[in-house]
Amino acid sequence: MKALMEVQGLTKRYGGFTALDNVTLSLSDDAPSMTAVAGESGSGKTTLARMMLGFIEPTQGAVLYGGKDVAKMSASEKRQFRREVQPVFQDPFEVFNPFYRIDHVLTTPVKRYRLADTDAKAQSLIEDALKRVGLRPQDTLGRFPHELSGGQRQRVMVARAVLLRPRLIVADEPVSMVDASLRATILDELRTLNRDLGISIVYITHDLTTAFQICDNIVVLYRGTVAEAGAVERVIGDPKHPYSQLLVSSIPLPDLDKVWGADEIPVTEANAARLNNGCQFAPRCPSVMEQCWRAPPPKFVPDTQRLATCFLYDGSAVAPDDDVASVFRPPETARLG
Amino acid sequence: MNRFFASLRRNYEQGRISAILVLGLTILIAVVLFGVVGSLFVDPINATVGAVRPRRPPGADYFLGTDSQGRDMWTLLIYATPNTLKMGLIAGFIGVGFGAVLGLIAGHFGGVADAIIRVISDALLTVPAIAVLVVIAGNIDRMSTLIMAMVVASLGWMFTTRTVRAQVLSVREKAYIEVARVNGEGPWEILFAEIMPNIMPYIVASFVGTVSGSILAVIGLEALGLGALEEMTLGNTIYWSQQSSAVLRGYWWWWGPPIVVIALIFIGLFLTSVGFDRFANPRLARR
Amino acid sequence: AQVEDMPRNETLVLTPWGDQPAQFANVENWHPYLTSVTHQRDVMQFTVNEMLFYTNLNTGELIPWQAESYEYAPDFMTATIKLRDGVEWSDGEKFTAEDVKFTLEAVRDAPPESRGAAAYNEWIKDVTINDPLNVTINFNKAAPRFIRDYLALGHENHHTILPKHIWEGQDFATFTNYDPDKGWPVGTGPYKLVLTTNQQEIFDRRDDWWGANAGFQDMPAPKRIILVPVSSDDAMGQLHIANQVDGGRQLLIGTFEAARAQNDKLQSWNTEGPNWGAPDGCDYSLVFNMMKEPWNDVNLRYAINYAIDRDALNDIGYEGSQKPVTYAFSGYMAGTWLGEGSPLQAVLDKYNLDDPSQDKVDEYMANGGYAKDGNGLWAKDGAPIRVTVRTPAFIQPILAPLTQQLKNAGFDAVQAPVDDTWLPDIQSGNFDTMVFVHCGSLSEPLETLQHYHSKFSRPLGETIPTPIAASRYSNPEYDAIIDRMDAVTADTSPDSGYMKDAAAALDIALRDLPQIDMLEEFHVVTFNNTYWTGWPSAEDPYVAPYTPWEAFNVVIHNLKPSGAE
Amino acid sequence: MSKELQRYLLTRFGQFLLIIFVAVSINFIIPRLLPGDPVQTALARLQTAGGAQNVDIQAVSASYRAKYGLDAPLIEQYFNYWMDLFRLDLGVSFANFPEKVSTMIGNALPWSVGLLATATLIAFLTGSLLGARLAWPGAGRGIKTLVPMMMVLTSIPFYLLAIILIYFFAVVLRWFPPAGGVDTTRIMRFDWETTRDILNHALLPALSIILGNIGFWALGMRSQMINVLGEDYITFAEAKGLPPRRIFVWYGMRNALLAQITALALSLGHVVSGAILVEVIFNYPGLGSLLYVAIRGQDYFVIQGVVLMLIVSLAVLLFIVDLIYPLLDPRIRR
Amino acid sequence: MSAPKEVDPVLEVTNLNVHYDTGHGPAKAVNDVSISLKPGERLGLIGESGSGKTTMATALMRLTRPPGRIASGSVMLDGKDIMAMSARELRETRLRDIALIPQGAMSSLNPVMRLEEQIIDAIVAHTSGMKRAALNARVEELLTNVGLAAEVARRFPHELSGGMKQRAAMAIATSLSPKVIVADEPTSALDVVVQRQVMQTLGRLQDGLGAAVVLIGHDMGLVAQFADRVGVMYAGKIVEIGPVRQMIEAPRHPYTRLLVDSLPGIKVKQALIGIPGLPPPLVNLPPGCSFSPRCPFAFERCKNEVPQPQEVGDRQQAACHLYPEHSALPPMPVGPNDTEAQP
Ligand SMILES: Nc1ncnc2c1ncn2[C@@H]1O[C@H](COP(=O)(O)OP(=O)(O)OP(=O)(O)O)[C@@H](O)[C@H]1O
Ligand SMILES: Nc1ncnc2c1ncn2[C@@H]1O[C@H](COP(=O)(O)OP(=O)(O)OP(=O)(O)O)[C@@H](O)[C@H]1O
Ligand SMILES: [Mg+2]
Ligand SMILES: [Mg+2]
Repeated sequence: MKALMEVQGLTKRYGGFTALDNVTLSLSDDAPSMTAVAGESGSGKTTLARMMLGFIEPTQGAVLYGGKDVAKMSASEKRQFRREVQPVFQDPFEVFNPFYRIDHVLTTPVKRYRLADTDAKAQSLIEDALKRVGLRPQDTLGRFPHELSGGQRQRVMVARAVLLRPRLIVADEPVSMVDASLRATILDELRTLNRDLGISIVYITHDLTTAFQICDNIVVLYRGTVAEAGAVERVIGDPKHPYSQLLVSSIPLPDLDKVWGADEIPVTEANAARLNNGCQFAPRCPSVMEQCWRAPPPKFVPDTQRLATCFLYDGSAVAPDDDVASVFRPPETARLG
Repeated sequence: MNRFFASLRRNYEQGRISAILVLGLTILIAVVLFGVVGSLFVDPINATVGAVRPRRPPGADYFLGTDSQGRDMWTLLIYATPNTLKMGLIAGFIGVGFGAVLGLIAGHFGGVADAIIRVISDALLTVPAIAVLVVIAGNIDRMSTLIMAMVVASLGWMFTTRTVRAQVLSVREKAYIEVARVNGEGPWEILFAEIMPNIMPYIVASFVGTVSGSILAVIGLEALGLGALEEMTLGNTIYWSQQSSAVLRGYWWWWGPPIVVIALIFIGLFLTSVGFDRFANPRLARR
Repeated sequence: AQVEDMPRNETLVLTPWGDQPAQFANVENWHPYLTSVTHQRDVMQFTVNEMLFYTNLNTGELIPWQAESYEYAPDFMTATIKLRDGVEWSDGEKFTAEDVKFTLEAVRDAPPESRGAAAYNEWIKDVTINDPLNVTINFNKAAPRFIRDYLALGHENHHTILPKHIWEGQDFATFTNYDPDKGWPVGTGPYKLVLTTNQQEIFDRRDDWWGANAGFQDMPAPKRIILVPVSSDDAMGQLHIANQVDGGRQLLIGTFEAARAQNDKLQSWNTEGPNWGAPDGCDYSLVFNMMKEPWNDVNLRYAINYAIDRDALNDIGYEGSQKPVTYAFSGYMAGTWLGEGSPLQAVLDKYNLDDPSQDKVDEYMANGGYAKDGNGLWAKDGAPIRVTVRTPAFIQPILAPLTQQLKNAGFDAVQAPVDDTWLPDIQSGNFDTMVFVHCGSLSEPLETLQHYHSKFSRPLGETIPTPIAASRYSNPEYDAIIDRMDAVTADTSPDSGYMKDAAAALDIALRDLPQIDMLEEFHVVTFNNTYWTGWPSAEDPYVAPYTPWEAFNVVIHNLKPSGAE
Repeated sequence: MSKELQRYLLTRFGQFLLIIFVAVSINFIIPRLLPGDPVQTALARLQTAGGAQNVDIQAVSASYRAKYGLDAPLIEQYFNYWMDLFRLDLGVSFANFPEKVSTMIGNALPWSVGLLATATLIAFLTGSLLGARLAWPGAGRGIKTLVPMMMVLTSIPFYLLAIILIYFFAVVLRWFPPAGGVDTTRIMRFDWETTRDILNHALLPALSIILGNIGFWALGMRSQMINVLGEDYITFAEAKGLPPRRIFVWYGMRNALLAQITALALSLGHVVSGAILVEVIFNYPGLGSLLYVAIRGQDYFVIQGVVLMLIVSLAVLLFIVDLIYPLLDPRIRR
Repeated sequence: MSAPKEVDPVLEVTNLNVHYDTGHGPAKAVNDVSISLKPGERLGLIGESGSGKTTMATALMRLTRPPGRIASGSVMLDGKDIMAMSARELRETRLRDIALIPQGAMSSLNPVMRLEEQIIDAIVAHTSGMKRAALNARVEELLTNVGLAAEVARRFPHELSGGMKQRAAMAIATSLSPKVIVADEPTSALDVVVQRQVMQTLGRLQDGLGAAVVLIGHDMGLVAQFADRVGVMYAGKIVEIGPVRQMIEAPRHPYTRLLVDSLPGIKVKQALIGIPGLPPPLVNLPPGCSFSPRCPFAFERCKNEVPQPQEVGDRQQAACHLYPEHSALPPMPVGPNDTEAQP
């Protein structure tokens, strides 16, 4: 398997605090995939995304793009990388410089990456990209960001990424600030990009329902470590790790037959002080065992297409290498066309 | 240009351009016109030493009386006002230009540049202008309004640096800066094309503040007799009236009119800066 | 020590002369010979200290005080002073010839920065005591003017006798002469220091003063003298209006008039303006650096002279309170040897320098080979003549009008910033032109005339010994006349040889015009009659009216309570 | 004390020392950049004192030079300068030799601090209160008219205000003494009479500073307060049914004042240099007058000493603000 | 639990209008809204961003601030009209009778006061004569009620996590056992686990106090999990209101229907369908039904006539011209996902 991007043993520390701890994940180049990264607030999702985008440097480990370490790239390699790996940010307002019209974020990459040699070509490129995300160029161009709705703004940002025809889009909570009704539309567009243009997408979210709907695989992070990973049907449909279980059972569904667990979740973290080297989830875990405090659990593979870092599955096979992608299922190319 | 007017209109409609700003600018323009237009109607000779009978109260011959050096106060005022404004503006431009660039660099690039700029600006913040002026005054054979303006500017940039730096730090964290990076913009382009336009209101507000601070400092130094005494300025007029004990003698027309003009300049600048404050801080505009 | 309150009408409040910081410095140092400690000229001289003699500069009359008389030997190589009997120090010790000998020799041997040390070292060989009340000074060379100049004139910073029993064995350079427990400073004057702070120096009357006991003088009327600092003309005016001071710092004429309008008890020397003030022996002159091009050109100097309108300078700079002059002979005793029939007056009249005229400017400039350039400025070989008008701060009022007059006459004149570099520059010759205060004759013409003697002149770059020789003028012919005059006492009768020499010297001085004298300085000394009367004035000129001059002690003894509550 | 707090304090202290170092070095250089010879200049003023014309200039300047350590190489002078500073020795005044500069400053300081700092604080407090009231909805008519008047007064530099005040209250009306720190004949004691006399003299200068500054603080406070009043916690405080006064003071002003503290420190530090003219105009015996006279007389070490005072006091004030800021704003206390 | 039936409403809002004055005229952020709430009832209000939920919540307590103003309407709380109260009465009523859990709990606590002071402030403003010790005990009790340790009382807001702040605000809101609690998106910034914890706490408190709750949110799932009755807001109006099950299973208003449809589940993968178009600008509402430009069923009448709320089922009301002609919502027409989609 040829890898598009490899995240190798990635660790990030802020001062003494470990935001991300030894995460390995490779994205296949053969079949453009959609991978979700989920987890509670502060679990290290954004940290991971920013390292994948080359915005911050890892404390340990490396991000390889096309086999090259992003941190050690030459200027021209970096340019290439910049162009091929594009972000979509969470807040659809902050991504626009209020001083400029919408056009600014679209024309700049065309100019900087010399995507077109004539103005007309540039114009048609931009209009194409906008149409692709369901925006009408004549209604969109020439406006100031605050004149557009949140949904429209987010679509412009997707259009911006489309324009560059990247190989990988890292979308950090792209819809958490967008209304429920628009959310669907935007995610649908991301999925279309993946299918139609073959762009790999890393979708970062704490919303498991949308992850379930659009992604092939998911990585659940807890305090910087991988709790569970694998195909979405597996991980969300039948979570194994106590944390994923908690997450899934906490999803508020507009489904009156599926009520929230009546059991209240313990609020205070008893024994938090005991934790030093063991499983990060141990203090909150309802099925915590003695060994959980001692050492971090390895990546067990309780059944196919998933792994869970939990001693409950002691005895199952352990993932052959550290790479969580090893248990991923191939993308549903079948649905194409 | 179109964009400028569009944004002007938008700002006006959003209540960001207030009556206060308009009033402030009007006063300032009136003061400038007083100097510019006034000079068409008076003979500059009357503002030279010994040109008219000294120490005359206001009357038919001398509209605002004459001073102890035999100068016509009205003429003097007309020539002094633009000179004083000029010093403020020059100091404002130099101070804010310098201060803003340093603030931008310190905020944007951080690290060593930031540390150096911060320590120097904080240290200079503690040095009183008088100390520097004494040195400069001693080192040149003739004080001029231009030099005064430079001296004041040399100590008037630190506040701008502080504000601009703080603003850059907050703007720098905005997501659109990262967007600019992935859009292929370089660090300087980001600084000047992405960051700077957004802190322009602060720079402008800081300019107004620096201009009035500079005028205050210039007049203060002049009133201490440290100015360019040969040139006609409002501060020098105050100095000479102090030298001649004009207050005690009840010769209000020596110190009264310059004080009124100075006050008008300050009120104008002050209202303008309040107006710009609302501009830079939309929350204020709503009240 | 506890200081009691004293009614205002028994207290005399004075300020130092000139602008002072609003705080006194060195308040615990009462050494009268330290140049930088100004207590002597500010207050000590009319409270704690007295002098051997004073002089009424208005008349030339000698006022013996601690001494009764002095007498020169015919060759002027010695002088003998007879002390008054009954003079006592404030600690009860007798004032004797020992003290005089000690003081004169101590000053002679003092470090150079001490007041008078250089002069004493030049003139005094030693001092011999004849008896306790009789002392003879032996000079190094003929010194016909020494006693008058240093011990009798009663003019600023001349000298007081120190109590030997206190000063002997002290280090003259560092002794502070202050110890309230021991009653220091000790002097023969009727006042003792009771409080010295940065805000006030307070002296209370000492009722065991020798003068009253010996029947020499009545006790002075003020029971307390307070010296307070004052930093500006304005402030002084305000203090006068509020009756918070009785005298001291002079006022500007305008301030004086304004203050008098609010307080009719204020007086100056004269009863009418604008010449309210009294002369002080100095004038304002424009000095040329004779060692520099083009200032060594007499045509240029004359042209500048005729560009100057002294009346206008007086009017604009000083509101008419000064007096136009063409040479530095002061208004004091000059009256006795100038005027109708005086050979000196004839010379002044002959040159008639106070005659502003653009024609004469043009004429002299043409003579000198100057022409006006494209900007209408006088120039030679295309280079305009830049006249930099520099002054010390205390002559600043003249700066603007003088510059303007020169500009009007076609000179490229500029005002220099007012700071204190002017004197070092004078000393080293690093200047072109300078407005300076030229202090000349209080008594005889020689006092002024000697200033152009080449013994004070030095080549450019070398320091001149006295700033009065700023022009660095030198002329052997002139020197010879001055040397002649220096060896004899002044005989100011019109036909004397002395006066003939004086006229000859003056003629040379005005012919060469190394400096242009412009205005005689008249200070509007201001006294307040609210609590104290009896101040000296033109109507009652018993002594010169300046507090920094030693003879002000005589004023203290002439004051009378006004009777005001 | 937490590790973070310790580190915060240490960093701040380091910065403080660095700033002092730079500023003090600038202060060392400043007079040395003056043209001419400081000793000659010092002698100049002696000579104008009259009578000293027969002092031997050469000898005196040599002896002064040695006395003030000005014959040493620059780097050595710099070193000595620091050594002297540690001994609190600021040198001597040329103009008032052998008076110590530290003594002169010590004498002037209480007057300046008493007058200027008090007046600045009063202006700060009343101005802030007024500004806060102005931002508060439903501000009374009185305040709405009072504050603009204050703004106009603020627009006049306060030394000019001093001139006007003197003219009306001391010259025309004669309600207050126009000059000085106390009556000339007052014997200073710790009693009511003296205190009243001092206050009486301080009133006009203080008033000119207060009137000249109040509007500045009012305006700053107003805009801070408007910001604060837009915060959610104010709405929530209202929703809690708190009395308006409580909200005004503890939720509004308390937060709005935070932003004003640094400005206060800066202005306290600049009080002396800013108020030189006020002191000069009122003949007030403070640092301002001292500096003024020293500048006019180019009294080398006195200028240096006073400026040093200003620099250090401002740096110290800023440092203190840094130190107490965490106490005022718990958010910084991390 | 379900609401008791024939009891007088504790809160009755009639024809409430709240406008923001803008440069272009008034923005009708709350437009003729009437709702009533029985004691102990849980009412959910959902609607997309900008539909006027917060405006409504603040207006209920008369906390509306310029440029907003309450143009008309009444809010009867237990028989007393909040809109007509004196300032003093109003102050006493707030918190004691009706309490707010603000939208931004993150920023609703005074950053410079310790939590306990902020709680005590609230209590002291309404009761007199309580001793410090009693107050402290009460603070502890309140914090325990919301699941916070007593030690938290000594902390400053920035030392609390988002969930803790939200609970703290809840503790303050329930400190005087109010009759009505208005909770404005109390969990929108929290992740699901914490969200659930907080909502469960709120539910427990409500049970204990017997207070009525208005829960505002934009997440249908969350509201469905909590409320008995749900109202849907669109452009300042309540377009449909009814018991929660009916609203999800048989929505009558096209907007409600589209909203429910846009919610993804986790059972089967399905097409994600959003609602095309944008809400209208509040200063310039279309003449007829505000939703008509986006409505797949819109017909001529919708563009001219403002629909009034009408009964469309058991205790279910909708403001839509489809009724009473239709008895249920017709099947969705399938059209391109386009802004200008028309039936
Ligand atoms: N620059 C930084 N300095 C210090 N700590 C940081 C920094 N950035 C992130 N952290 C910490 O690292 C942890 C992980 O942060 P991250 O932003 O990656 O979380 P996240 O999963 O994206 O959370 P959210 O869902 O809130 O966006 C958090 O505890 C955060 O406080
Ligand atoms: N101060 C204001 N000035 C003008 N318009 C305002 C103001 N505050 C709110 N609005 C407008 O009123 C409408 C309703 O706002 P409101 O905050 O009540 O919405 P919301 O439903 O609570 O939205 P959200 O889900 O984002 O909290 C919005 O369109 C908003 O633009
Ligand atoms: Mg994140
Ligand atoms: Mg809201």
